[in-house]
Amino acid sequence: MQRIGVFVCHCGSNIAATVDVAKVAEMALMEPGVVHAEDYQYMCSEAGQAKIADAIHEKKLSGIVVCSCSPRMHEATFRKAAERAGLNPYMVEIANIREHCSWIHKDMEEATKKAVILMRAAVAKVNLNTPLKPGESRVTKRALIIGGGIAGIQTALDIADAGYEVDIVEKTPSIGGRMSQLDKTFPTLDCSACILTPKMVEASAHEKINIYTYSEVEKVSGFVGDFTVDIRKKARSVDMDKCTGCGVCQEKCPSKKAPSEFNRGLNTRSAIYTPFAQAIPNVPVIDREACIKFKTGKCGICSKVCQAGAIDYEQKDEIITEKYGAIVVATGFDTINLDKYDEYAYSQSKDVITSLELERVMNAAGPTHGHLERLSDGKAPKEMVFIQCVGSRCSDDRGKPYCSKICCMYTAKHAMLIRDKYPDVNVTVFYIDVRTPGKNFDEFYRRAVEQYGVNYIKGQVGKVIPQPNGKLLVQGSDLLDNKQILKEADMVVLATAIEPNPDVRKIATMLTASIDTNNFLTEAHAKLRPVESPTAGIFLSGVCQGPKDIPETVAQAGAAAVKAIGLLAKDKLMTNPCTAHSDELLCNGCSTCENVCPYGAITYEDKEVNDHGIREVRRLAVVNSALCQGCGACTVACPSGAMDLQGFSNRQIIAEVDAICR
Amino acid sequence: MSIEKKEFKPKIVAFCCNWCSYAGADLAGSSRLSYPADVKIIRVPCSCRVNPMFILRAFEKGADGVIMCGCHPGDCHYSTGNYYARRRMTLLFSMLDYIGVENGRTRVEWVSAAEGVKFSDTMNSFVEKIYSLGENVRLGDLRCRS
Amino acid sequence: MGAKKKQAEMIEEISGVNPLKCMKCGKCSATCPSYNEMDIKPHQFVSYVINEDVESLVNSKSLWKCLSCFACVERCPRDVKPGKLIDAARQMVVRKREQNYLTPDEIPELLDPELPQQLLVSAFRRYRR
Amino acid sequence: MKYSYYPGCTLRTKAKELDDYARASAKALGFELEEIEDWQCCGGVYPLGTDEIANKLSCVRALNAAKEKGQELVTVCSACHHVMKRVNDDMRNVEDICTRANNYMELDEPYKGETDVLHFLEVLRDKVGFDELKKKVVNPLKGKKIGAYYGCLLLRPGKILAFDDPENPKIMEDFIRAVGAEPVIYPYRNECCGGYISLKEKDMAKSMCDKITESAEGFGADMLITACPLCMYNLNKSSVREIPVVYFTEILAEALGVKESCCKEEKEVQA
Repeated sequence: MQRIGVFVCHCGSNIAATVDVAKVAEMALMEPGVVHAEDYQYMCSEAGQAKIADAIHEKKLSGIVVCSCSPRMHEATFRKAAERAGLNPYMVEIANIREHCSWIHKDMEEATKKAVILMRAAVAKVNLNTPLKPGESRVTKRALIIGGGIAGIQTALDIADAGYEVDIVEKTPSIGGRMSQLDKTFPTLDCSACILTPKMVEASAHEKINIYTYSEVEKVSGFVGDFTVDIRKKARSVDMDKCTGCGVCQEKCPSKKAPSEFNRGLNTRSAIYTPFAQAIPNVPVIDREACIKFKTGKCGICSKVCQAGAIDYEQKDEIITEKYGAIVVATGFDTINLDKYDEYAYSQSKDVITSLELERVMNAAGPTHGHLERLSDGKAPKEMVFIQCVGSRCSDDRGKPYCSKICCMYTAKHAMLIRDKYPDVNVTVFYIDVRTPGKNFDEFYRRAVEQYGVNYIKGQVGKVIPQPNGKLLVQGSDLLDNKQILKEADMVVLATAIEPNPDVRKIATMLTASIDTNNFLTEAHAKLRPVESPTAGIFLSGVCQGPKDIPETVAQAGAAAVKAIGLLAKDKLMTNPCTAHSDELLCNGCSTCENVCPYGAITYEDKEVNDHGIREVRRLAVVNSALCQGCGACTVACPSGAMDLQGFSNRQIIAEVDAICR
Repeated sequence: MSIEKKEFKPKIVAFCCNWCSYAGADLAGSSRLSYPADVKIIRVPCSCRVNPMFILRAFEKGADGVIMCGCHPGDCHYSTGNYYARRRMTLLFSMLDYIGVENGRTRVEWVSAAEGVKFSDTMNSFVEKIYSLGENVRLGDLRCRS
Repeated sequence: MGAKKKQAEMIEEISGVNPLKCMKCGKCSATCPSYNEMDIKPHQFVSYVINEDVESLVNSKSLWKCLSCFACVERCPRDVKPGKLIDAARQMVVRKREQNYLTPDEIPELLDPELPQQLLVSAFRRYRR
Repeated sequence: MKYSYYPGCTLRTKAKELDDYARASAKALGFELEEIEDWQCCGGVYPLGTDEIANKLSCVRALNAAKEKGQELVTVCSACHHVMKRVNDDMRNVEDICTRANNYMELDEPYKGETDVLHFLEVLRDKVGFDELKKKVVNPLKGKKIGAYYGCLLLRPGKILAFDDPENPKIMEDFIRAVGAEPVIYPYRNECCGGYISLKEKDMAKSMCDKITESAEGFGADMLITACPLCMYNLNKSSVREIPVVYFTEILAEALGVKESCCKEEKEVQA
C-alpha cells in the first residue's frame, strides 16, 4: 500500500477564489492510501516545495499528488522537488484544478466538487504508480537549419560561432530570403542588401557552416539529440566545384522568358540563372521547365560557352542523409494570394501592386532599375495610393485573422522614400489603425506625416476602379470626415497580408511540430518558451512562429541559437521513462505492435521463457526504450494485453476512469 | 438524500492527448472560456493510447458520455497515432449502438494546442447533447447505482 | 429591460448580426453605391445599434436608400453584414400597421408600360409588410 | 437531359423573349427545360430577416417539385436564381428555418435542400461546357465587343451563390467568347444598377446606371448583356447613354441560329 500525500495549491486566488481548497484537502484524507493532506498559498514557491519535502520525510510518503495548475506548467518543478527529497520523481501526479477547473467555472460548490473528483483520479492513479528511471541517449553535435533567410543565417552564425557544425538547407538557388528582396529597411532606412550580404558572405565562409541551396528536407526520423534527416539536393545541372560564376551562360542563354521569382514575376530571367547578383553560392541553376535543351534536346549553348565545363545536363537529384542533434525551423513567409480580393483590381490592372512588388520596383536591381514608374506604360506616377490591411485582420475566409505587423511601418517607409526622391508625387495612405509599437517606430511614422507630408486617411478602400484612360479610381471611406472619397491615382499599392511559407505544413508534419490554424508553428509556451517547439529538439526562428520585422527576427534567431546550443552542449540526454514494455508471458509473438510503432522501437527476438514451469523458446516483442517515445499505439494494438505503457498503464487509466465515474 | 427527482448531472469523461488537445484545454482555461463542470479530463500521451476498453469501462461505471480529443489528422506528435485512434473509434462507435449506447454519447474531435475556443465550444456542444440524451441507463450496471 | 435595449436586441435578432464584430474599418461605407443618398452611413448602422439608438435608425432616410446589393456584406472583412442590419430596421418599420413606404394608390402613377413585374414585386417586398 | 425549369413572373410577361430564347437554345444544345407545374412567384428579393418563413415557401415548393422529379432546378432570371439559391441554402444549413418551413408545408417527406439550383449560365458552363457550345455555334458573333453586366444578384453573397468569383467573375466573358464575340471587361460590371429603387427613386437609379454604361462604353463595349429583366429595364430606361442592352439568351439564340425560328413561332402564335 502506498503512503500518499496530497498538496492543494491556492495559487493565490487563482484557484482558491472558486475552489474550496481546504475542503479538497479534507476530502483527500478519505481516499485510500492518503496519509497526509494540506493546502498552501503557493505550492510552487520555495516554501511550498519545502512543505512537500518535509511531508515526504516526516510521513514517509511513497507518492504525492499536487492539486494545482496544469502539469504542462509545473509537473517538472514538483518532480524535481520530490527527487530532492528522495522520492522517485515519477511517483508524482498532478491534478489540474486551475486550467481545467477554477478558471472555467464560477460556482464555488460545483468547482469544488469537480476539484475533488480530479484529486481522486490523481490519487487513484498514483496508488498504482511505480518508480521509473529515465535512460540516456546521445547528442549529435550538429544542427540543421531549415531556411536560409535572415533568420536562418543568424541562427546558423550564432550556433557555428559557439563551435558546433551547422547545415543550412535552402529551397531556392541562393540564401538571402525575403530580406534580399527588400530595398530599404525601417526605421533607419538602411539599404537591405548592404546589411544582409555581409552576413550571407560570413555564413558561406564560416568553416563550421555548410550550405545546401536548391535543396529540401525530405524525411526526418529520430528524436531530440539524434535526428536523421534526408536532404534532397535538386539537380542544379551545373557543377558547383567547376563553376567560376562568370555569368556568361546567363547572358548567352536564348530562353529568357521565365518569370523572375526574385522580382516577383514583374520581369523575366534566363533559363540558366542565379536569382540575383549577390547570390550565394554564385553558381547558377538550370530551370529545366524553361530550358530549351531540356524541352527539345536542341540548344546546349550554355555548355558551349562555359569555359570551365561546369554545365552538366545529366546531373540527378541527390539524397544526402545526415544526423543532427537539433533542428531549427526558419522557413519565413510569403504574401497571400490576392485572387479573392479583386475589388482592389490586382488582377485587372498592372498598376495595382503589392508592397513587396514595390520593393522590387524601387530597387536599383529591380525590373525598372529603381525608377518609380507604372508597370503598364512606364509613365512616372503623380498620385500614389496605399491601401493598408489587405487580407489582414479579416475574420472571413478570404484573409487572415491576425495583424501582419510589418505593414504600417513599411508603408510609412515607402511613402517617405517616394516623397523624398519624387517630391512632386502625392502619396495617400488609407488606414484602419496605424500600429507602430517599437523603438523609434511612431517617431518614424510621424516623420512621414509631418516632414514628408504623406496624406493619411482613416478608412478602408471599398473598390479600385480602373478607368478607360488608364488611371485608377480609388473609392474609399474617410471616417473622420464622414465622406466617401473618390480619388484618382496612377498607382495603387496593397499592404498584402503575410502568411507562413506554404511549405511549412509539410515540414511541421515531418518534424511532428505543432502548427496553429494559421500555419504558424506553435511555441512550447507563449510567454516563457517562445523559441522552442513543444517537440523536443525543434526550435523556431523568425516569421515561421508569427509575424515579425527584421530586428525581432534577428533577436529571435539568436534566442533559438542559444536554445539549440544549450542542447548541443550536453553529452547525454535523459530519455522519457514512460515507455512501452511487453510482458513476456503474455506476448504471443504476433507482430501487430511492431507494425504500428512509428519509431521502429519494437523488434522480435527468440527468447527462452519459463511459463509456469514450462521452459521454451518463444518469439517475443522487445521494446528498445531508447527509441520508444511512449505514444502507446502498441498497447492498444496488442491483442493479448502483453504490451503496456509505463506511467500510463492500463490499470492506471482505468483507475482514473473509475474514480471519475464513481 | 431524498428519493425525489434528482437533477440530472451527467458524468462525462474526456480523453485528451498531451500534445494538442490537453494543451488546447489548458488554453481554454487560461483564456477563461467556460464549459460545464460535468466534463473531467484524463491526460493520455496520444489519442492512440486510448484503449476501447477504457471507454467501455467508463460506460459500465456510469458515464453518460465519453469524448476523445487528439491532434488534427496529419499533426500528430507521434506522426500517426491519431490515425490509429480514428480507425479504432470508428469501429468501436459503430458497435456501441448495438450494445445499447446511443451514437451521440461518444465523439471524436481534433483540437490543436492553439484552439482553446474550439475546445470549449466542443465541450459545450457535447455536454448539451448529453443533456438532451439524458442518463445512460442501458449499459450501466444498475446495481452500482445509488 | 428598457425599451431602447429591447429594440436594439430585436434588430440583432432579426438580422442575425453581431455588431460587436465590427472593427470600424469603414469598408462598407467605402463600397456602398447609395452612400451619398444616406443620412446615416453604413458604417454607422453598427454604432447606432450598439448605442441602442434604434429610433434614429428607423427614422433615417437610409432605410429606403439601401439597395440590398450586398456589396457591404460581400466585402466586409469581419463578416458584420451592415446591409442586414438596415434591412432589419426596415422590417421593424413596415411590420407596424400603416407604416408602409409604398401604398397601392401610388402605383398607377409610377407605372410605365415597360416596367417589369419583378420591379413591383421586389419593391412590395422591401417597402411593405 | 431534362431539367426542372422555373421561369419566374417576369419571364412569363415582360421578359418573354428571355424565356423563349432560352428554351430554343436549350433545344439546340440538346437539353430540355421542363416547366414546374403551378409555380409561384419567388418574390423578387430574398427576405433577409432570419425570422421570415412564409415569404420563402413559394421557393421551397418549386425546389421540392424538382426534388420529386429527381431533377436539377434551372432558372434564367438572376433574381429568381438568387432567391432560389439562398432559400435552398437556408433549407440545407439553417435548421430553424428548415424545420419551420417543413411544418408549414406538410410534405410526405420533409424538404432539406436536396435539389441543386442552377442558373442557365451554369448549365452552359458546367453541363454543356463552353467548348461544346462553341462547336454548336453556327453564326459566330464576330467582331462584336460585348460587355457582360452581372449586377449584384448573380454574384453576391459569393459563398452562398457559389456562382463565380464575386469580384472578378468570368462566366459571362467565357460565354461571350464561346459565341464568337469579344468580351469587354469593365469595373462596374458587378456594381448594382439600383434594382427596385428605380420605382420611387428614379434619379438614384439613373446615376448608378450612368456609371455602368459610361464605364462599359469607355472600355469599348458596343453592347451589354444581362440575365436580369430588372437590370435590363434600369439600364435601358434610366441611363442617358444609348448602348444597347440585351438578354444573354438573345445572343445565344442568334449564335446558335435559332433566333429567327424562335421569333417566327412567336409571331405565328400571336397571329
